[in-house]
Amino acid sequence: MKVFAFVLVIVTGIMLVVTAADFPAWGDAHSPPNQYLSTHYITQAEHETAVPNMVTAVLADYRGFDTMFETAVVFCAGLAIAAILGHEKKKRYVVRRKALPKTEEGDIIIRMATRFLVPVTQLFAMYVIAHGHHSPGGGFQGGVILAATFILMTLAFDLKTILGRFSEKMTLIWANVGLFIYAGIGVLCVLLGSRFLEYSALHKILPGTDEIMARSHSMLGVEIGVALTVMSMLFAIYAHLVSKGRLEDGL
Amino acid sequence: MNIQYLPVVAVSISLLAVPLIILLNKKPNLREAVSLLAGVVKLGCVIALVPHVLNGEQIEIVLWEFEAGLPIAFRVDGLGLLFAFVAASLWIVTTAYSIGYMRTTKSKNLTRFYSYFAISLAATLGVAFSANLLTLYLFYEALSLATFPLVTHNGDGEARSGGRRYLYFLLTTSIGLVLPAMLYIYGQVGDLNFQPGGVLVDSGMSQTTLLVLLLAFVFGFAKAALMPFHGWLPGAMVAPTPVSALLHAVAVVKVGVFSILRIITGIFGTDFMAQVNWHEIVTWVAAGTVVISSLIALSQDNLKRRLAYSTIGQLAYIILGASLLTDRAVTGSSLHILMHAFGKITLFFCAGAIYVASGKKYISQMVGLGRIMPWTMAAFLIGSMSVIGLPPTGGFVSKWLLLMGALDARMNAVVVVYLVSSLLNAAYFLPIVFRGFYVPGDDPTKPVKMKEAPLWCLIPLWITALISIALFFLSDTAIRLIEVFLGVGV
Amino acid sequence: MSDVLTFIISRFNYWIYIVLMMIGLYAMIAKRNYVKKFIGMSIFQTAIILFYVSTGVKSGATIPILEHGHDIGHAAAAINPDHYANPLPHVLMLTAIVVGVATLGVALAVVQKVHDQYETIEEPEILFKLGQE
Amino acid sequence: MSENLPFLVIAAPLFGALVASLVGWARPRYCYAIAMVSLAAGLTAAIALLVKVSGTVSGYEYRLGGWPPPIGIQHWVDPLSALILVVITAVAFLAVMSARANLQLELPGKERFVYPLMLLMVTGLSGMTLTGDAFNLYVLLEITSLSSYALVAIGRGRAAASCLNYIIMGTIGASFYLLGVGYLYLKTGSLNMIDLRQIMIAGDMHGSQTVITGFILITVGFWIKMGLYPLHGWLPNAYSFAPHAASNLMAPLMTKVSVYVSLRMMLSVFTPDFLAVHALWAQTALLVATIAIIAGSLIAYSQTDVKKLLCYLVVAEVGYMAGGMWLMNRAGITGTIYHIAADAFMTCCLFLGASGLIASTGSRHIRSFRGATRRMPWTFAAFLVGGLSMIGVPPTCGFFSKWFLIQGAIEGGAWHFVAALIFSSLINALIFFRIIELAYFKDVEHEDDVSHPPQVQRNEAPWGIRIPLFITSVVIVLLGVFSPRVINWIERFVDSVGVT
Repeated sequence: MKVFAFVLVIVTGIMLVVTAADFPAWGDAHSPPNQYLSTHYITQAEHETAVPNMVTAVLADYRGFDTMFETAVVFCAGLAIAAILGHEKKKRYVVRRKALPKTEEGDIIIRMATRFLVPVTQLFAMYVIAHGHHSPGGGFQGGVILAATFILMTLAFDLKTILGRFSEKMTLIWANVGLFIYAGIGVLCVLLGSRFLEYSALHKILPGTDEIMARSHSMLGVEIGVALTVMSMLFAIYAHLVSKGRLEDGL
Repeated sequence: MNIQYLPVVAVSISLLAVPLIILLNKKPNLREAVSLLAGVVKLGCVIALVPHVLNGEQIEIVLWEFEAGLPIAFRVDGLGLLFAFVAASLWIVTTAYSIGYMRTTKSKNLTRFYSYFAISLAATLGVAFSANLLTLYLFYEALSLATFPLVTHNGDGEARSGGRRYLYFLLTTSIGLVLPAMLYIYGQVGDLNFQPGGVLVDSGMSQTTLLVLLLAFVFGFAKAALMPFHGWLPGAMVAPTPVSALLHAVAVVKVGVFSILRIITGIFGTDFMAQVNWHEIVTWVAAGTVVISSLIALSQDNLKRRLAYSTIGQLAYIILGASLLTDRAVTGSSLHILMHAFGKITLFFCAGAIYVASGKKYISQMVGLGRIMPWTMAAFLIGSMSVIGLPPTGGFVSKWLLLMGALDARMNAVVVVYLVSSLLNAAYFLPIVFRGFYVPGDDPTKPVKMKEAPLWCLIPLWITALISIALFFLSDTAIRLIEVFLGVGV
Repeated sequence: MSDVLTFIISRFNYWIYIVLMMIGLYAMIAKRNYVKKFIGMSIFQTAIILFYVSTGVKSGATIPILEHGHDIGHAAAAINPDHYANPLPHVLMLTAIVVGVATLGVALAVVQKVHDQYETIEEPEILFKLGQE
Repeated sequence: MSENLPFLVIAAPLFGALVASLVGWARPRYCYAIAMVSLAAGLTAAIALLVKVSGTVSGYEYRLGGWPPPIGIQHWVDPLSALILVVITAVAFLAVMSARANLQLELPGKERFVYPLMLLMVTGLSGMTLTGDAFNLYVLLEITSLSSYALVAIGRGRAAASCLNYIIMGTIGASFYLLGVGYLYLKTGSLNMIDLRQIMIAGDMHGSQTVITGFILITVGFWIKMGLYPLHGWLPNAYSFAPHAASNLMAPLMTKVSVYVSLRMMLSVFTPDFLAVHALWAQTALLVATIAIIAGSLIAYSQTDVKKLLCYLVVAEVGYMAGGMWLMNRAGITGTIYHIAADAFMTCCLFLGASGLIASTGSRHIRSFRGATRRMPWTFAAFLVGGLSMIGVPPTCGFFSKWFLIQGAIEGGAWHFVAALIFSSLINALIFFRIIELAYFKDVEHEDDVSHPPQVQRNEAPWGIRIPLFITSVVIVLLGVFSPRVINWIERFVDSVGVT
């Protein structure tokens, strides 16, 4: 097997190396990918969508259909992992505490630091989501940061406690809500007599906007949807993986 | 009713009977009455077509267009009608016979038996009326599949292995040889209709290609049991006798030779085929099959197996005649389909009757049987005479024409083959009759008691025997049909 | 000679991605431990991501976010495409990253399930235990 | 509204998946109804799309987000994609219809996962058929793959272990595709399929090493995804150990859609002219396909596990299509496309039949067919229709696809491919007649004692499996009977891309 793999790798590698000779050089501003569509996005994105961050504009608007399925991939992965590892559904979430436990085992410094860090991080995550139009950021990034805060909490406390606050059921609901927001905005465009995800149609119901600003605002809605799904599903994936699907105790 | 629809009715009537047969599962008498009735209607349709064809009318109907210029279509001509007549008339007789045979042997699953029998007949008539090679091929395959349950009817190990061999042979050859050959012709010529002059005339194919195609067809239609693709036929004799009789002496094997005749007359065209180099290979393979199978038949002790090898020989006669490509030879081989059918089915019926009445399968056991079953053995004699080709039976007419055709073609070797094999036929049939009548049984002192087969068996076999004789006198109409088809006078 | 060197150096991003990708491919096929295989899978996918992103690079360009973005008054003509990196590969790779994470997550979940069943994640041992069933 | 049909086809199962996953948490038994309703909606939309396309000359586009291609993502609906879309949604509808009966026996309590995952998979498959964007296709491919990994791994026993290789091979395939698209993007700067084609023609890039390598990567990627021998390693285990509910859906659709996409790439992105330049590829591909057919058939013949047997038949059938598309003539391509449709229904029928058999006998050994004609005459008859179609018995659709494939191979002079097709028909005949023999003659208790057939009890498959099974077998025959119309339809596409 090793010999076979080695030969395969060498053959494929040679093919790729030979082909790479045909490629444009590093940083070539005049290579085809940096010219054709790229130029349009760079020069027109602001005009057409009123979003200065071109990545966000391309992500959520020009290629919004991709992004919707990207969100669906996350949703699908969460569902898949729950399906693979999940045990029979039982009443597991009897522990419902209002406040984080004060007398748990573990390092008090870490727990205190977490208590302090989590709200700040979550606030930052929301900034990343909301300010994605103007600075690096967006739904995915914000969602991942949000999920990271929950993961941080499970590391500092324990899984059961955190699941008492953000249960499997809630992750499912929020992931659904997120995807619903995204696809729902798309459908709303259809209902308003336009095409799927053609946000400009939404200016009919968004007060004080024109077609271009409607695109900008809808992108924010879409990003929020993405963030919700990513946050809840990544946390759910983590929770399942660390506890072998039992969702009781893990890392 | 429009005459165009008559062939469709003739084909589909037995299919329509199938649901009725299944519904009447619990009422055997009614069920068999339905079978018989469908047979009579079918035969009526076929006979009704005869005058039209003799008048030279074109009876053609397109059922379904599969691709532009490639329909599933029926066309009735003399050769097809002759074959359809053979199949339809013998179905009635066989149905009657199988009532006697199957009830006496207490076979099970008779509903299944009659259903598949009816389907097989529909497929046979479909082959007979096919207007093009595709239609013929489809019905040919349908026949293979529909007869499989009949061959394996007994369901024991022997039947299963026989059935397996049956399907392997037939499907391998038809899918492996005929289908690609057909597709190749369609790809090259774009026409699969049977035409009097053949469709390959202007195709510009090389001689080698033509020869390969010819051989693919001749061996691919393995139902014709040309050596070396004959192995399925003796194996399939495990079937109940009515099945062997109708299917393996008449319908199935004749479908094979009929298909080859169609290829030679309709796809290659007799004139064009004569120009193909090495087309004599077919002649020599057929001649070899005639002689070898007759020799093997001599050595068989099981009566049905002997009949099976005899069938292989007689089928090769037909192909041999057709491959000579002279008018008289082709007429003779077409006619031999008819004559041999009645002769051979008589023989099979007799074999079945003997088995039913006495339980004897082997020729060595049949000593003195003529005294116990005189009627059956007399009919056996008539059947043998027809197969050997002795007047006053129909077999004489066709063999005569075949011989004349061979002389026309100046193939003296073939004449010799015909004569030798006729002698061999006589050598393997007549001793049975002789031992039956003249050699006393196991215990000569015991008074012989007549113990004939049931009437349901006896009457059909005498009907076919009598028709064998009648055909000697009535061969004119049949020859006319063939002449209309070939457009020649003999 | 210097031409060759220039050629090699000007395309160093491709060499890196090819090497990484082949390492990943080798690990996926040749390694026996499934976790290692999936680490190889991750490397493999990351190499492709690297390839894509490196195609969007322009020398001397900045991130694809318009400067003074709020000020739409700046005419579009003033935007110099060479001044900003190509945003499209970034978008595509964001998707590819997510897909990679999702696949890895599912793969690890399956590994856990297999480990529950066979108490090993070594391919030969799993095959051995399957053979015993 | 009729303009929005393409999106409707995709949105129906997507929303179905969302609703089913939510409702399934509290009331798992409603999942089935939700899934059926959404798939029925998708099927209706697909049929409406087919009707709509029949009026146009070459098809029409649907701009997602309203952006003109290549800036935005585009759906391209032409006769081919509309046809495949109907096939996919119809087969998915039938396969999911059988899921409830299977799940009750196999995986009770997992409904709330299985239905949403199946719906997501159908979403991905429909999207792959419609999309006109090469990268969008990758995303949809991955959503399909992810859900199918989960559907395999969710099963009991060896399912999870066989899923591991499936994930690895699947990822290699998808990544190769992604890399290939990257190469094309590097050369052209575009991701839209039609645009790619035009740029490559206009820029005369067909000789470019990048484009050639990109093409090889894409082709090999999809060879892995479609399970072409010898890259098929993942397929038999994954499909045969997956829960029946899942394999009924995956086996007919996953490979077929990969074949479709591969064909779409070859014809619509790379042109027949491009492929004609590199004659060696066609020869290689035909050789691989020939080997695939022969090997798949032979291995299938040696199997005793019913589902494994069917899986290897799928491997052989993939060889049919992978070879047929490389014949690059009118008959060959027509046959391939027709075979995609025909094989989807055939495979669906066989897998449904097998799951019905397993549901009622509890065994998946081929011996469990014993006496099936007595115990389950209807189930077996419907299963047999699929089998006869595999052999290529008219008037089932299997005959007509084989007709065109062989015709195309003869025209192209690919005699080894002709031989392989015929060989596989024969092997299929042997396989199914062996099954018929078992079903017909051997009774359950008294193996060889036919003189006393025991009173066997009727033990048909559950209605939940039988109804879709019957529908599928009827469709197989109808597809054969109406093949002229289907063929005409396909030829419209084939002529439009300039295959002669």
